[in-house]
Amino acid sequence: MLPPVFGVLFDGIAYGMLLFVLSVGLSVTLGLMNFVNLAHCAFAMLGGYVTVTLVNELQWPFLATLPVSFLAAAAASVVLERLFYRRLYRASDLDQVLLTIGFAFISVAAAAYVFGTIQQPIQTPPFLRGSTGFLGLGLSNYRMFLVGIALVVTLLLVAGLEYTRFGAQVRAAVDNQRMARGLGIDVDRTFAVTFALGSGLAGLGGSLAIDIVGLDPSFAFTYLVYVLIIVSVGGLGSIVGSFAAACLIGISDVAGKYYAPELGAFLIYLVMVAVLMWKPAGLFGRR
Amino acid sequence: MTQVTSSMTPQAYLKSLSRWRAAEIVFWLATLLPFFLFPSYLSLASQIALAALFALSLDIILGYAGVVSLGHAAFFGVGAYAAGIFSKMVWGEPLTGLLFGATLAGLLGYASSFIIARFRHLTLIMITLGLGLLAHEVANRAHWLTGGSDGLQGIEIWPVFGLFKFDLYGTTAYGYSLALLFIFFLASRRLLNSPFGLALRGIRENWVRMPAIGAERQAHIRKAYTIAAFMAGVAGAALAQTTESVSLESIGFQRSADVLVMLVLGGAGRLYGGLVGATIFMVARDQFSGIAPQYWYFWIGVLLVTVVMVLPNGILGGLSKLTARWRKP
Amino acid sequence: MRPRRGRFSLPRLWGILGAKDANKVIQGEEYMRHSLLAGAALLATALLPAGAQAQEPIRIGFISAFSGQFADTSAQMDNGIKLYMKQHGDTVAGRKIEIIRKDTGGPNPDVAKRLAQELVVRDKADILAGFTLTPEALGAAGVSAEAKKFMVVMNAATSVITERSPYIVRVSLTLPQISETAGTWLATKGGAKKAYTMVSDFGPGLDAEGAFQRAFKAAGGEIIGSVRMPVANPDFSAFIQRAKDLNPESIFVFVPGGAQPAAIGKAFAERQIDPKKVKIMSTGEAVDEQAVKAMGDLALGRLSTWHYDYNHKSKMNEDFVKAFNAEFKRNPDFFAVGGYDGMRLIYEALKKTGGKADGDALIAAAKGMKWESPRGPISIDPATRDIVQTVYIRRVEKVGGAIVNVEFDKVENVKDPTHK
Amino acid sequence: MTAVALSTRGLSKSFGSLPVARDINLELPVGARYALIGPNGAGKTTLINLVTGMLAPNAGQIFLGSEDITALEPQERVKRGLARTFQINTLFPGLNPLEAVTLAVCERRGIADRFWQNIAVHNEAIEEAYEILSKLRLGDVAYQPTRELPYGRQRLLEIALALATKPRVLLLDEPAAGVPQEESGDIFEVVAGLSNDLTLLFIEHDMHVVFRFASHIIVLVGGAVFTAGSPAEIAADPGVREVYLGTRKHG
Amino acid sequence: MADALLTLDKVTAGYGDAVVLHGISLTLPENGSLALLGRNGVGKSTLLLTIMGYTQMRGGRVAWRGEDVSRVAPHKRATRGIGWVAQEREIFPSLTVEENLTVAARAGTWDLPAIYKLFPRLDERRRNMGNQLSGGEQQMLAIARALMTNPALLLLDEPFEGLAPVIVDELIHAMKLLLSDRRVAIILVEQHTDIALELTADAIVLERGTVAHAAPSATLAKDTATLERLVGLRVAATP
Repeated sequence: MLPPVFGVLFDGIAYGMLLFVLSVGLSVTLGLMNFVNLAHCAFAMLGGYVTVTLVNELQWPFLATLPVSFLAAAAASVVLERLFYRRLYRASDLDQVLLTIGFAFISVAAAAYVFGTIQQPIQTPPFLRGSTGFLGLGLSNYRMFLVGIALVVTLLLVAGLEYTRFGAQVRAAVDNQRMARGLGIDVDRTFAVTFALGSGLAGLGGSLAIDIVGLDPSFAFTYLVYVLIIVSVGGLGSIVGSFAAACLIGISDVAGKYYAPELGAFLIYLVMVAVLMWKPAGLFGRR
Repeated sequence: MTQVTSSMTPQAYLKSLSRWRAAEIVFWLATLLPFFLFPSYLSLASQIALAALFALSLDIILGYAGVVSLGHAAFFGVGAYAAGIFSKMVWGEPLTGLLFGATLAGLLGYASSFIIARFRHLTLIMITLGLGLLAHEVANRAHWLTGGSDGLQGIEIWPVFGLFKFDLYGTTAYGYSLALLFIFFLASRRLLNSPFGLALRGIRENWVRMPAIGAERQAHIRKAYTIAAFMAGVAGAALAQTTESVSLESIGFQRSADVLVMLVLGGAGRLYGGLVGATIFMVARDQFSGIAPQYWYFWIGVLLVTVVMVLPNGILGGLSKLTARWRKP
Repeated sequence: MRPRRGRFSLPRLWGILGAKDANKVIQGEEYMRHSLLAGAALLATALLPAGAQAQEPIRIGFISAFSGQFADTSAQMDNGIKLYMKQHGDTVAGRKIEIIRKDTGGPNPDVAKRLAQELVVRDKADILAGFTLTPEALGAAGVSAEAKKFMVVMNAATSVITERSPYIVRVSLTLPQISETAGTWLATKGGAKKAYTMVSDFGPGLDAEGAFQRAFKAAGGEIIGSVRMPVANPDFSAFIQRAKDLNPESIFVFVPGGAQPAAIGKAFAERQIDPKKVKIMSTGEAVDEQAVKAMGDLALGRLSTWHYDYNHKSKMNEDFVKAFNAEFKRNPDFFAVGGYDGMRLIYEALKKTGGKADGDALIAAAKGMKWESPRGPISIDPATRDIVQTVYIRRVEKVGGAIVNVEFDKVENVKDPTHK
Repeated sequence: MTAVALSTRGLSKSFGSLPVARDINLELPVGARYALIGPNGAGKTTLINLVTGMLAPNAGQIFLGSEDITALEPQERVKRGLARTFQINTLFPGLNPLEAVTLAVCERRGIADRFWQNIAVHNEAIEEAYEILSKLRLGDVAYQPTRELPYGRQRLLEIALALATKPRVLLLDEPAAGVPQEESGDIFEVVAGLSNDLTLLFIEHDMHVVFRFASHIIVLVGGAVFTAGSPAEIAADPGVREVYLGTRKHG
Repeated sequence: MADALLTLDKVTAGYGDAVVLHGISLTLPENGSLALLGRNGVGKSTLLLTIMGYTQMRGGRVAWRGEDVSRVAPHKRATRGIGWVAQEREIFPSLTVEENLTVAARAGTWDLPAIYKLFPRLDERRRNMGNQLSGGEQQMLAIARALMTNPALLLLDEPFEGLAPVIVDELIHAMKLLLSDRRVAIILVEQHTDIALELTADAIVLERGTVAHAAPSATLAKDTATLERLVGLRVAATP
């Protein structure tokens, strides 16, 4: 029999994993391309609505919608990148902020228009509902699924970045853009693909988030703050950093609420400020 | 307008930089127009003036000292709550309440400046964001003092100078807000034309060089941050007084983000950027939301995207670039 | 069968792009079209004051959070208003009714106050209405008092609101009304002697907590613990675990509507707190239609006290729900019924005054008014101008394959307990 | 014996395992004109960064006159009379030369935090700034934004900014870097014309310039002082020639 | 005459406002080898960077096999056959040795076995991260990495700088193999004049961004006076 603290840890990690999937894409794009994309959660929201529509309108199985939401968000991001973002890579941070906040605004209104302002309910398949007993702990099936997906995403990302030539090219471009170009690597294309990947992951995160935190048009802003916290605490451009930050924030949020509910709402902000004051570049930051 | 020539003495030249331009005088005269042209829009005008003052305060740290803050509403909110609580606990006299609120905001700004001045870039943004969210949470938790999410109740403000009651038409409110905006605009204008303003521009232009010319850049930033917090406190306090209400929104993330958007939209680092940005943003929001209460975000978004693509560096920044190109064929 | 609630359709996509042949006008679409046209001529024309008209209509300023996190509440309230006007025409006592909608963007009392001022001063509004959120109502209350304008609160549920202006009347609910009933019922008929309370840490949550605990203890129950959860709180698992550690006989829950009800419901299931064994009592938001749908079977057995549900059994409600669905492709909720009853009150009061729309006349007409609402019989307390209504005790059950709230007990003529 | 303006004792610094400064001992007499030369990567700029406090040494001390300044912040060293210029222009692109130099003068005079006074009332500071600009032949472009100035003028402004701090010791990091040869002479003419009380240390690659303007040369190789001496001694030193010509013996 | 591999015609270039190169012209035939000499700061590295396309061209043109590539992006020049070994080596620190080699590799005679044969030390350290290498190994890796792109021209920026003599010898050995066997052209920037002249067929001496002297390497090696004047320390020639 395990004491409840393990349940708390598990819930914290599971919640962290959700934040991880939502934010790792932004960490990558912000870290690699130095582009402040405040519309990141709009891509997540798009993914969420794709899943809701497919499940509720077309009776698709939940799991089958996940790759679609990934692709939809990735495709949308490529369009935006081509038409708008690319022109602002060299612009000031503030211009990037204004542009991407503009897109976030547009996404919120468009979602309200197309899907209504209503909370979108989602029925996950039966095997993801309820919980499974494990040494006296009731582990939520969906949360186990989340942890599983996050681990798979992490493994795929890490493997993709560590063991493929494309991954090596991305790392090379991040290490030293000039040298990478000098060896014939098309850095712009590499970054565009990375950007699409990051946004696609956000879309996936959006789909996964519905069951835990719901989905309505304000999603694009509500989770922006959490995503920014993960990214900055983890350190820009670091997958492992995002992973660690997500665990840290998830666990401290859940544990804080469990052991000191009076501090519940303060804790993640305090953790963030403390981490950044200790390590201004984040846990795994390069600079 | 004075022409800058190389034959001017340096003193005369520097003096000419702070001379009032015709366009500025026209701008300020135009701020009086709502009294005559749009008497039914005075409440909105008053809130625009206060948003402009708030944006101006952000401009001092962001536009001039390069400190990007996503938590500036903390000072706005502290000013608002302090002024509101002051009216309940002490008396309803507006100017003393204003001073109380602003001073408290300034003190808080001074205290937090010791943290702020040590960081730059994303870290700074996130730390300001974190401190802002903490301030919001404190206000939420202190129900007994702030009224929590219901907002602060029971604010009653006496007539300004014992003469001008805050009326339904917003005449007094606009007069009060406009006067505050003008006073603090003059102060900011003086500040930015002062040696200190030059030092702030130096920090913005080159963070690395400042210590190499013997400048205490952290001390400068602390001072600027305190002044900006004070001004934000004035704006917040005045909003609390003119509307006789304060809510958590006045200290929330949304307000921090909005003021940043307003300033960047108008053009940061241009003194008038916050004023122009606040006016355009607030008028657009009022109009769009009057037409499409649910979907006005869409049009605000389109506005922002268009401005960025057409006029980089904000409306004033983009316009000045366009006119420069036009003058130089 | 009720139509599904999906809102995705090609015409809608065309509409957003401004295409003329968007052939289906659904809720809100006309705004969009208008705004497209007006986007161009924005500043030039819109700022000019509206010219006075010969036949003055009665203007109702509808102030609410149409955008932002609480947008759906206003959308539903607006639906209720629209439905009432569709059914009863837009003319009362010979005067046309005109609705002017204003968005506060959220719980902004300063914005609400300004909008109320502008409505009164510029748009010559006769009546203020709407207010899904308490701060909005409180912000506008001063204007109502000063300008002597009739003000109808169609949702905001904090008790004190009606005391802020003698011209305010409320047609929705007060939280103490609901939660006190919950406390009393649970300790008596509900058969629970010990309860744990979980509320969101903000004004309404504290109101609910206070009223429930007071009533529960007064009826002989014991509160074994309580927790206040942050308002911005996406993940409830830790709080549920705390509750579970105490192994309570019953739990009282208050969370605001939106994303949280389903989240906390699922969290109960994940922590293996079974509503069939532990009495989980809450106010109606926590088991609203979307939340119950999202929870599915996990919601079965959840208890709640509430004043309205689309499953309420009455002829009037069946007609109401049917008409509502025909119009808006979704079920009404308490926001919708608030808007609907609010319009009913306004119409009836205007009939009584013969079209006179000044605050004194309207509030006099409204005091003591009684009528049959889709939620059952309701009246306006002449002393407090607050709503008096039946509070239903419901349980989530499966009825013909659908998971719904079923009313199985009720307390009639409940007043707000906090007004003296 | 002349007074020492700037000296270091055992100054060492390494980045990770890579030593960039090894046990450097310098002594610059008041009024001296020292050149610092050495191959690429020898640690010349690093030495300037260490002395001015932009890098913290791992070991060793730095003295300005007789005062140990090792622990001081860069700006405090500047206030005590130690100024530098940068190899890559580190200017204020949006300020004009008059504003930039006036700023530096105000900082020195301790009036840079006066936010309530118009800058124009500080006549003396402005005059002083303008004098410095005139001395550096920047008077005619004093009102043009820095970013629009020709590159050579920007290099002069680098020096003007440093002079505005009224230094006793001035470290110039390739003052003529990136400037066409014709103009680089002008820059060094200006440098040569500076007051004799000012102690100068400059990095420069152009040997014509070094031999013409330096009274003393320090050769830095691999982070350590390879040798030091008068121009004649250095020119005759076979070791130095090897460093520069690379005539190494095989086998 | 067949098109030369690389032609620079009156190239003027620099960074931002700073103009470093003034009207440089040179021609390099297929499989040619050129030493680029001159003191510090005369623009030798800048010339290599200009050939790669990293600097701002103010005038003139760069032609590759007869085609004007002055406006072609650096990565496209690289894929057309220019390999660049940067002065600071610029090994990717988060890639292993082998990844550094394969990250931008293109098919051709140079592949991993060939590289490991040329630099056996790299074979031993193939699993190490790029930043765990000694200076000499980094230099080998930088050259090998450029070779893996199978370039027709290799730009080498001070490859022997700061290396221990034994490593330098090893590198020189490899360079000689490279030049004799594999038919690749090189431009070699080097402060070790004697090595540079020994390895190359032709030489150019830069001074203040212009070509001060051009001669076959063997001739220049004997011309001590010119070397002293342009590369050495003696300044007697100047008034």
